[in-house]
Amino acid sequence: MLQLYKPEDYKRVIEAALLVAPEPVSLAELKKLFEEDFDDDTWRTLLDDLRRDWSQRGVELIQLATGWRFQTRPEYQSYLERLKHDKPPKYSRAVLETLAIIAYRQPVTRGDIEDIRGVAVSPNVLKTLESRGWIDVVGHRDAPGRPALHATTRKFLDDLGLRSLSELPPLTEIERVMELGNTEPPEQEEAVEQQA
Amino acid sequence: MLQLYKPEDYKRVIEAALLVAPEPVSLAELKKLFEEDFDDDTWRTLLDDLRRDWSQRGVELIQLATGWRFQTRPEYQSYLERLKHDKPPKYSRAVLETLAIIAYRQPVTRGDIEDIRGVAVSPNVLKTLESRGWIDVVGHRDAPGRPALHATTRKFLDDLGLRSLSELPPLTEIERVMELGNTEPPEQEEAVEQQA
Amino acid sequence: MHAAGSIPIPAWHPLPPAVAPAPTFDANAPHWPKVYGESMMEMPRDLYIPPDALEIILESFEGPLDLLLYLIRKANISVLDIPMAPLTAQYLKYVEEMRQHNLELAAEYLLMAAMLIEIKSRMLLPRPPKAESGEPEDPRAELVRRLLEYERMKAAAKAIDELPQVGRDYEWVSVWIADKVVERQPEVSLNDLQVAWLTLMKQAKVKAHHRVRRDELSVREHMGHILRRLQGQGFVGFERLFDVSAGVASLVVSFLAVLELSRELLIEITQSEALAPIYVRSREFMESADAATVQA
Repeated sequence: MLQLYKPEDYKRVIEAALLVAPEPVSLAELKKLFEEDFDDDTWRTLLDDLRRDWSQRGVELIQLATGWRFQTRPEYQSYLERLKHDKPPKYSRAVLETLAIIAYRQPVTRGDIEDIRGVAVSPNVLKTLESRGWIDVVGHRDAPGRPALHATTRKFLDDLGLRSLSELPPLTEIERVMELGNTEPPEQEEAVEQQA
Repeated sequence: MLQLYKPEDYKRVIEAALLVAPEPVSLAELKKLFEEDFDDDTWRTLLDDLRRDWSQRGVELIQLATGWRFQTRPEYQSYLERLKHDKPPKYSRAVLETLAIIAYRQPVTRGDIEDIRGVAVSPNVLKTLESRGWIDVVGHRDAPGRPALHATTRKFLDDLGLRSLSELPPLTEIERVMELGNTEPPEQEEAVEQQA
Repeated sequence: MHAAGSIPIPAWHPLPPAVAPAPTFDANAPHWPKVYGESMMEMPRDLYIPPDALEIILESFEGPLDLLLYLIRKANISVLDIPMAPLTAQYLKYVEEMRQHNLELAAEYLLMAAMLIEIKSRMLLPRPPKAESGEPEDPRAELVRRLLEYERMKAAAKAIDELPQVGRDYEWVSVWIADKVVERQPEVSLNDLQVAWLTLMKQAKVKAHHRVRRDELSVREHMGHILRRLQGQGFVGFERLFDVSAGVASLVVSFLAVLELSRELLIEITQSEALAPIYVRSREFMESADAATVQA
């Protein structure tokens, strides 16, 4: 077994572990790498150091909701695309609007989504998001038919490079307009409750 | 789009492409990365250079029949394994029972094992234990066919953290457990005594 | 399906959004609502749409709310103070056009038409003040709330789509683990062995000779040691089978092992005469040696 002496040696192990990990690795997971018990500050130093090592490359070390992971910098994508065999999916407005409603108003039922969009939601739209692993069913509303409640997943955050839902783009601009207008009834939740 | 000027810039793109590739990338594929037509020597220099960049790390750039890829160095394996989520492989019941019989009744022939287990013992079972270095043939019984006598090895004791076979869980204890379980007919002890 | 190029669009008419081929997100699409308050393009006096384009236009809207927002933003009117009469008229004109062309009209469009007519008529009636606030309730409130919420979600959808997305804007690193080099071996615990034995005994209904005691085990261990030592050798001096330094207990166990091996006919013990050195050899070796002699 490879012996580790210097911080550099430990960093190489962490680097290798993060380069091969199929998903983000949490600090708790990373700690399993060594028998030694480093405190969080030491870990932070090691990881920050590692991040600096990569600062001039096409790949960067980033921290996501579920942990640390290496990913390519967006500037390199136009090159990397040339080696890709299948293009990433481009989602329809229906899919994106449904996703936005689930992301910002979760947990929501299909009825809630239809209420906001003003049209029926095709089952395919939800299926598309589900098969991408971005939404799932987190429960059922205690209402007739016990409709499923949809919410976004960890993977959604990870895939969009967000650490939490609070990092979603804020809705402020339109809200400011609403306040100015002041016609808006403040109890915006009402409609949802009526439907439930 | 990121502009590339120096060889270093091109190397960074190749590095990123190889780090994200799900399988080895051939030189022909790599050439798609750039509009410029570099000759094979230039490519060789870039790739050799890149390989040198990685020579002191836990991951190395190697050339396979199908192309280039980054992979971990074997010395790092024991660390990386600690992060693996999949459960370690398990031996089949046949293997475990055979091992138990050899451990407690050694030296035994395959016939002995079959007598106790009541079923034929596949040669694979013994081969599995032999290739693990846990059992070996210590002789042959002076009987028709001169069957091999199997016994456990020092490695078996070492791997299980035992100093000697006498540190194996005593069977009396196992029998007590069985009696507690009450699956066994109570006359079992009698039979033992009669036979003894 | 109409090809976009075949639609006769009068020169004065702003290009309907529908002409965009796929209903994908395009920030530059004309129907995309601009931030509220920003001045809009020239407002069409008449919302006439060439009949051939209707179907495509209908498809380009995500529903009646989307269509209404388009009409409102195009007309550069405040969503917070919608002139119900003209808006309803324009909306109904669309719906009527669609019906005339036998386009399959989603129920939502008709429902919205009914809602608009209802709001319009309520606007004409004197409104009783609300009990709590004393202010009259605006019949448009619910419609405005829905329009704003939908518009907010439309903007949010666009914002989400603009976030860097794995597989589209960047890739995750996945380096091959060279773990074929060292095969991962199953782990076996003492408990596994115990359980295996237990299962065996339960199944076999236990035969007496399976009973193995602790001391017997060490005898069996020594039997293995001795057989290994004799392997491939001829006669070995009896005393060489014992390690004097290992202590009395070990000597006794070794001696028992030799006796047991002899009893099980695994070794042969010979002595040419009384008090002469005792030699031990594996019967296995004896047989192969004999065989060799015969062959020679």
